[in-house]
Amino acid sequence: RDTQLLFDLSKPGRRAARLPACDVPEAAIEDLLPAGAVAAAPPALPEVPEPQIIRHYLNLSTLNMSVDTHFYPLGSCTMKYNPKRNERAAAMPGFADLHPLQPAETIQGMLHVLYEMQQYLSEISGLPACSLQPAAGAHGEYAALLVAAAYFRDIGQTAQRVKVLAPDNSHGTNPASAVMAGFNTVTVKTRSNGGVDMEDFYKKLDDNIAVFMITNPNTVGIFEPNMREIADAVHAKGGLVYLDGANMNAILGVTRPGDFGADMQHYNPHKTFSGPHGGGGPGAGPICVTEVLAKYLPSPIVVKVEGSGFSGQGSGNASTLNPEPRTPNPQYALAYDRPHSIGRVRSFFGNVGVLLRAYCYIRTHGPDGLRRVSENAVLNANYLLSKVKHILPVPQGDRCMHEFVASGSKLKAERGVAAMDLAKRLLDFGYHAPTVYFPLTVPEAIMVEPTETESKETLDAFAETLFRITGEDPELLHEAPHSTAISRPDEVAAARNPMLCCRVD
Amino acid sequence: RDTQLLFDLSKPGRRAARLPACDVPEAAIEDLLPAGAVAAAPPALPEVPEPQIIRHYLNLSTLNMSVDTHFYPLGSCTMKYNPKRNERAAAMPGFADLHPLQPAETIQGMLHVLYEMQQYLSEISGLPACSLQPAAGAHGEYAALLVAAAYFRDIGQTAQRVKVLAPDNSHGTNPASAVMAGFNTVTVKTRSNGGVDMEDFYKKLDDNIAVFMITNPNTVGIFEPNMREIADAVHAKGGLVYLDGANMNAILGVTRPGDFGADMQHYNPHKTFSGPHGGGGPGAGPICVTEVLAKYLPSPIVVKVEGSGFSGQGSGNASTLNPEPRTPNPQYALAYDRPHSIGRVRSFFGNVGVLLRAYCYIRTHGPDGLRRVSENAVLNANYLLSKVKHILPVPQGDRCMHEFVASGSKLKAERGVAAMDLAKRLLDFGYHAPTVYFPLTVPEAIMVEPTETESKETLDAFAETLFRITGEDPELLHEAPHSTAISRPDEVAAARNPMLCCRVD
Amino acid sequence: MPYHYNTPEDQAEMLASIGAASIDELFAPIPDALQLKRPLNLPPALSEMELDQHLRQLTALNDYAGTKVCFLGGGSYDHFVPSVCDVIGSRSEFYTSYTPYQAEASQGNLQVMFEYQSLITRLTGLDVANSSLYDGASAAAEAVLMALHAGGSRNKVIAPSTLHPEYRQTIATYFENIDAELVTLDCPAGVLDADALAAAIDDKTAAVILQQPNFFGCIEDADRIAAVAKGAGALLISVFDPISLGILKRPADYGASIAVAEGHTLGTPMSYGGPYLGIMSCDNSLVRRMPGRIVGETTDRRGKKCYVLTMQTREQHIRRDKATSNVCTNQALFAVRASVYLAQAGPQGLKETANLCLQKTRYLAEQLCQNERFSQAFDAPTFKEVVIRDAENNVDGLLREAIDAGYLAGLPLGRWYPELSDCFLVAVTEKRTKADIDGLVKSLTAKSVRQPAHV
Amino acid sequence: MPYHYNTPEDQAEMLASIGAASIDELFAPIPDALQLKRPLNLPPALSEMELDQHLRQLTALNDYAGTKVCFLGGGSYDHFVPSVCDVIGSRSEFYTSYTPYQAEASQGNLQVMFEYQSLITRLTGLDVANSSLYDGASAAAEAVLMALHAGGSRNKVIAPSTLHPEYRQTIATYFENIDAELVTLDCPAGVLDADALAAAIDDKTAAVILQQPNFFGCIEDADRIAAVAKGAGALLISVFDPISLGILKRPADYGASIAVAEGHTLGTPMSYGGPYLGIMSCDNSLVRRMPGRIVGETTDRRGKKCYVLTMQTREQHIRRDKATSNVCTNQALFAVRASVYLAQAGPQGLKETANLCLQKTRYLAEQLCQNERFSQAFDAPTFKEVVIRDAENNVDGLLREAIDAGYLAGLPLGRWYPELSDCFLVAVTEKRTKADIDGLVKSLTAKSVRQPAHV
Repeated sequence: RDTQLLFDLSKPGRRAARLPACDVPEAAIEDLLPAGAVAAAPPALPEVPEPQIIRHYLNLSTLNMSVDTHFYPLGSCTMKYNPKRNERAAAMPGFADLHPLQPAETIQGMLHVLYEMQQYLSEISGLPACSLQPAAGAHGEYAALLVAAAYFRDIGQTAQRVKVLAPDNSHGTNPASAVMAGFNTVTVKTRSNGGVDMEDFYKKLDDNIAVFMITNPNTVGIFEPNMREIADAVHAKGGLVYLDGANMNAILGVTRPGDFGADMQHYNPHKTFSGPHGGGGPGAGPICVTEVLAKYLPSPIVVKVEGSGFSGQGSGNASTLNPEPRTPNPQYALAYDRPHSIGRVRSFFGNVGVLLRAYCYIRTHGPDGLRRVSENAVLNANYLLSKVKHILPVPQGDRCMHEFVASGSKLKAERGVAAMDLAKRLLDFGYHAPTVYFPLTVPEAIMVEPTETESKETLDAFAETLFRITGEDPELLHEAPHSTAISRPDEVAAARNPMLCCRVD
Repeated sequence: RDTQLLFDLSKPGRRAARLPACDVPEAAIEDLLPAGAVAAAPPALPEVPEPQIIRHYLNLSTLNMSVDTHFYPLGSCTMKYNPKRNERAAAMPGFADLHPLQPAETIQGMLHVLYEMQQYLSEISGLPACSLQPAAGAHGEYAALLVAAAYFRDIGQTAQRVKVLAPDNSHGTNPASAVMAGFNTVTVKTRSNGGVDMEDFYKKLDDNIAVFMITNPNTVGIFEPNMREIADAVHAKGGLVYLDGANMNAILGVTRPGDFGADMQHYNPHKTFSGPHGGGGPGAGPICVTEVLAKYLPSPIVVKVEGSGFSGQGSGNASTLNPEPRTPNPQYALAYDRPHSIGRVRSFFGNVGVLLRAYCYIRTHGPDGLRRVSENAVLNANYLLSKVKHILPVPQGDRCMHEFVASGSKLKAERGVAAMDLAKRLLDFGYHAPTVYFPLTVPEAIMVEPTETESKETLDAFAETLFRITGEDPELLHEAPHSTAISRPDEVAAARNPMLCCRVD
Repeated sequence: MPYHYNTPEDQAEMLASIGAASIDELFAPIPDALQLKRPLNLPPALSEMELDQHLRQLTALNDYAGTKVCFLGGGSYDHFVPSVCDVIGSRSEFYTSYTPYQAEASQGNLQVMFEYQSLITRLTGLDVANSSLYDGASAAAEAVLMALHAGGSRNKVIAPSTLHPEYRQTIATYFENIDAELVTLDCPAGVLDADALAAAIDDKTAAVILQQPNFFGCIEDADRIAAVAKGAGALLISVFDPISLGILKRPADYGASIAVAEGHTLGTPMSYGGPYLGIMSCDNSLVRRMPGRIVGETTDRRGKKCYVLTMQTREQHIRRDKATSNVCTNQALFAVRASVYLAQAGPQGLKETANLCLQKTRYLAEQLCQNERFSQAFDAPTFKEVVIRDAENNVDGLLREAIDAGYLAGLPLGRWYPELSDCFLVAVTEKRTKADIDGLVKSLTAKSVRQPAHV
Repeated sequence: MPYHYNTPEDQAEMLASIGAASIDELFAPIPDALQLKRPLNLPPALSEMELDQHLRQLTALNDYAGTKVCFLGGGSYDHFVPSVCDVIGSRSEFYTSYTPYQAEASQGNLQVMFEYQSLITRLTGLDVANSSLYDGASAAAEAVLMALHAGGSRNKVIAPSTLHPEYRQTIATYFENIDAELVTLDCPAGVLDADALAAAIDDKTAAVILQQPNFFGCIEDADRIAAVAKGAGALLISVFDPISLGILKRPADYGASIAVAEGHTLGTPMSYGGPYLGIMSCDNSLVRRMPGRIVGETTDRRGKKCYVLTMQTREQHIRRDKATSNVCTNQALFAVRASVYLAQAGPQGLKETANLCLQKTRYLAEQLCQNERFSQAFDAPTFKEVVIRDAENNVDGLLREAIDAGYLAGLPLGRWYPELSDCFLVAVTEKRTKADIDGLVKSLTAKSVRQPAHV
């Protein structure tokens, strides 16, 4: 397979793009622009005809594992199936070709989707106000912490509220976001089931608390046993509870963060609502907050201007072509003038394409369907746990929510096989590796999240493969993978002597 | 990799499609249809959820070589790059969602494309009349032979004109089409360069000739040296000359069949004009004929109703959105009422999607570009010939048009390696195999057509690989391919004991 | 040129290797007198952006099933195309590969074709299927030729007028120069009368070809017709609607020996009539007369199960003038789409789709015929199409006005059936909502001077 | 559910293996009081077909750059998206894969990201690039934070008012709770006055952030501004337009140390503003302060060249509260599209695209300003945008009427610049034809009572 670089395919004079001739009277560039601003030559981009571009990228693509082609039980990432109807929706010119600064009256269909999304996310979280602006989960954390800071500023407690508490098994973005938002972070210990160590929690909880950040279900896939107590204690101290929504896939329609004590949360629509991960992005990070915090949310948000005759519920009773007529006055508007708002954390409205896919997902499932998503995600995870625990111990016990964390420490001690070896060997069998070494609180952690979009047959085959692998010659595993294009890259060398781009010839 | 059958993935109760509830008053099926017509149960289709459907087909797809991913020098098939802009065009709802029996006034944009295609194909062939109806090259041959038959019937020579002559190196469809059209076929010998054996030709040419079918450039990639003489002789005997247009990629804008003596020809737009081959189809088989034969062409054809203000030439001077206004009277119509027409050879208009892609291709290239297609196709073929002839003899000599036929007979005699062995071994290096054992007139034929959309580097690497292979241990080649999912299927067993579908469990 | 690689430097190197002075020299074998000495008279090249804009301008001149509500049928239907069909159908490895002659480089296509054949046999109930033909009409013509070959000296084929007119025209064209006769039976009741068939059939009849549901959407009495055909020693050829098989009996169930269909409805859009998908399925006894490519299961040299093109001795590239047909190309890509369609539908999805067509067609007919101006032309039950008679005999005007109101309302039948020039054919797929139908009815009845019958 | 597999039989088997009586039992760890005892208040489920129809109804309520001619800019532009970008961007193995932490299962993504980084450095002339950030504005904010960290005790950042208002707002938000000050310099001439900058800059200034071409489309005197910044020991951060680099100097050429950009214009449609592509490139000296993922070349255990995510110790999942940034997600899929775009454009294509923008913008300004009502607000040369002043001070009415005439004619500037409430910003990309421009000019001038100046 071709692993030449794009630049290796270049020859001067080749080209793919052909532009039209200029159809307006043309002046020399030098006559239009100051000499100092004009480049002597265009950038040294590669010169490659279209067929080679296609072949280059398609051949590269086959070196990736992906949800569409492989089981991808990557814990904490919710690698569920990405529905094709959602992709079709996002590609519709009536959405894809909208300019972000068009007047509201020209984008009522778009604003309907976004308004409804605000409503849906609020309903699912039990937190009544929503901003769709943040571009990713961590961006949502950051925006929400700015909201908290604005709130404390408003009530005159900025100097007092300096601490953000987060459990030691939390996602790394939590403390990083807190620091960016101007807080100090304090780590709270957790117990072997991933639950907060309440003793340590109370030790660190004091009047300086601004926000307690918690992931629930937590990163070992357990619903925090002391959730209510924690929230009450934080609130009693005048602090706010932030819910990292990475694991919402376990609890849709089952329990709501707003109901179990959260004041703020973000969503990862690319996890929970099936947005494709795109090899690392784009995602989105909408946030929901309590009524009290609503006025601090980023601007703009979508508001309803007046009672609308347009239901937008897509009942089969509508004509397939003729929409309800455009009303003279727009139904939806963007509210920019919100004096308490933290402002904006990015340009334009947000990652609309991701939100649109999430909208399709929620509309495809409805209330019953969303609950069934979580039921089946939890069922699949527990079923796989019931199979895997006979192969690798699962310290958290016999039950989990949407994912679980097995430990390879016994295997390592007895046979010298590390979690990483298992992960790499699984690639040889056509499975993407589970997440390993996270959370750090479980030794030789192997974190598995099957999601609801995998079959019992796939789970059975995966468990069987895992069993087979643990019995293999350790040497075979140390050198795994064997069937992939490359094996065990030297990451230390990469970091020590960074080669971050192709040298110009 | 998964090679389970679709049916193996089925479990009762699983499903992908969900249909809307019926929104009109519903009656029992038995009350609406006669009992004798209604099935007891729907067909035993597999029951598979959407994620598994996607994974099944995508994994299967990776077992194919394709132009988008591999060099595919399959002689006689013109496996050139399939431009992505053409696929985008064919997917435009304004073309894809047209019903074939819409009134002409509602499809003026579509008819413009088809009218222009008739004109373009006539111009490229030098034959003034065109039918776009036939669905494939062989279908075009058949339709054209019916046109010839209608012509001879019209002039009262049906009983006399019974013979269709075709060279022994012609495509198998030629004689098969002739028989279907009611003619007898007579084979004419060819010489080692693929040219017609003129002695044999004159021996078989008599007053019974209806049509002489010729592929030019011929199937060894040589322009027929006696083309003019052959055409004149056939015409002198009252016969017609048919040009099999499979090899038009060599002569676009260089020479025209109508100018070198053809009375009829078909095109393979999926070869010459870059339509994708789709794993075997669809193609299309439009035909062009002389003025004399025009009235016999299949119906309908597109006609221009009146002088049109609408140029449709897509000049950059048009607004990108506002088309020239729809005129009250349509510019184009479908002519059905053509009393001499042979009728129709399929339903509706033709393989419009394929023709639309060809239209895009022709419009992308323009007159200069089309000629450059042929120039580069011929240059690439000659260059590869110049490299290959040192490895495998090329009996036709040092020059070719768009393809050439090497012979593996020396290699077979000396090392016991057959053309098929070479073909199979090339797969191990990521090259699709050339066509082998066609034409039958060249022993151990290896037919190579690189097309114009391959780079010199690719041709160099291919020749190098071929050189390397011819030096390998013959045993290695006899058992090739080694790297593919399967190797050397038992075709004899398949034909002897046909298993043509999956048994119902 | 966006698709070429040869730079002037490359060309010079390549010519040197060839030993030619110029590209023109490579064309020297073409006699000078035969060379074209001028540029082709074609419009100048467009960039991709200009092409795109040009095509957008052209499509703005089209009405289509996205700007008008489509009730057109007659062999092409506005069924829903699930997104998975587009995804698989646009996969590079499927659409840019060639006919799978090289089995090792084509197991993907071959397995999919094998599965497609299997799916089709499950639809038809017959033993085998080929890997597709051009379209429904040419598949019907090929089926008739098969029956003639199988029938020895029998040279007559009977088709009722309820068979799609273009299918009959196609068969007639195929018959023009061979010793065969196509007999068309009139069907004033909108369905074939079995007694009329019995009267027409004889021992020269090789086959009866029956469309079920027929061109008018009506349900034929297939069991009786099959019995008559069988009694005369003729084969029954069924032309079926794949979607209808969610509800209706399979061709094998009523005794068809060959079944053909237009399969675009399985996941491929209407595309102004093509490319489409010709489905063909038959009895085991006829398999070696079947045209087109066939994929079979076998094992490879290591004993692994795999798939190959098989029974190629039927085919033109081996048999030349002794081939069963000249068919070479198939419609593999649409067979892929059809497979995906059937897989995502499953038995229940196909049944529900068929039921929606059935119910909505009935609803439309009932609603429309509440207005005195309109009546159903035939009594026979219909599936997803119905023939409506306009008492005012102004079909063309009516349909033209409907277009202005936003509806492609139906096909005028006078073109094919002069006796039905006051009738039009309306098709209702699962995509049409109650609001669509009510809107059409309102539009068609708006200008009617007569009042509804029941008022 | 179309995406679930668990049939009741499967569920029973699975529960047996788990040792649970029901699925509800699996939720027992959630205290009963915290469980939701009612269905979510969401609309009922739609089938795929209904969803499709619903979305079509919604898009019919939108005007967009396929129903109106789009002259809107201000950071998002209607550039042409070549079909190859869609093909590669919709390839399953690219869009349904995860962040390439597992290098062996992700060499495709990793190599493409490495190539992307290389392409970006060729655009900017700087040493390194990351593998993308969220969008242009947040990339600008991250760049400012980098500069502050690099600047030690320097805590001031200077931005001219010609920097995109939403970029300035974003930076202001990022600054809210940290010890940093954003100083905005007014630019009455539409470009930053180097002398004004010299007056404002001091030894607390960590960076000057300059948009080139600026928000008004005007060309800044980047060389002089860079010299002033450098003279004060501040870094120059460039906010560039990737398309403009077909003609304009690269950020490194005028002395920028960090360059950021909105990259959606490279092959991704406007999509109502997101997801977009945040481009970031910088000097080698700043690489370890750069946020976001970075791919590096290395070798595998067999010595084969390959690619990995590298320098992860900068990142939050290793460093947690010591990370350079909280950024985790990138926009890999759009980095893929941008790579494809740049590959298909090549140097010549980029230059031609930039030139068309330049020429057509000039043509529009000239044509429009022949009418007395309109004038260019600023004298500075512009690239693909221009600020037009309406002498009648009726921008909103003018733009509203233009919509009815079929044009999204421009952005009113009063919202961000009260002093420019009689002005609007017009953008002209390579997609706009002369006919588009002439049409817009005709439409905007149709109702003007004043006559052209030169008549």
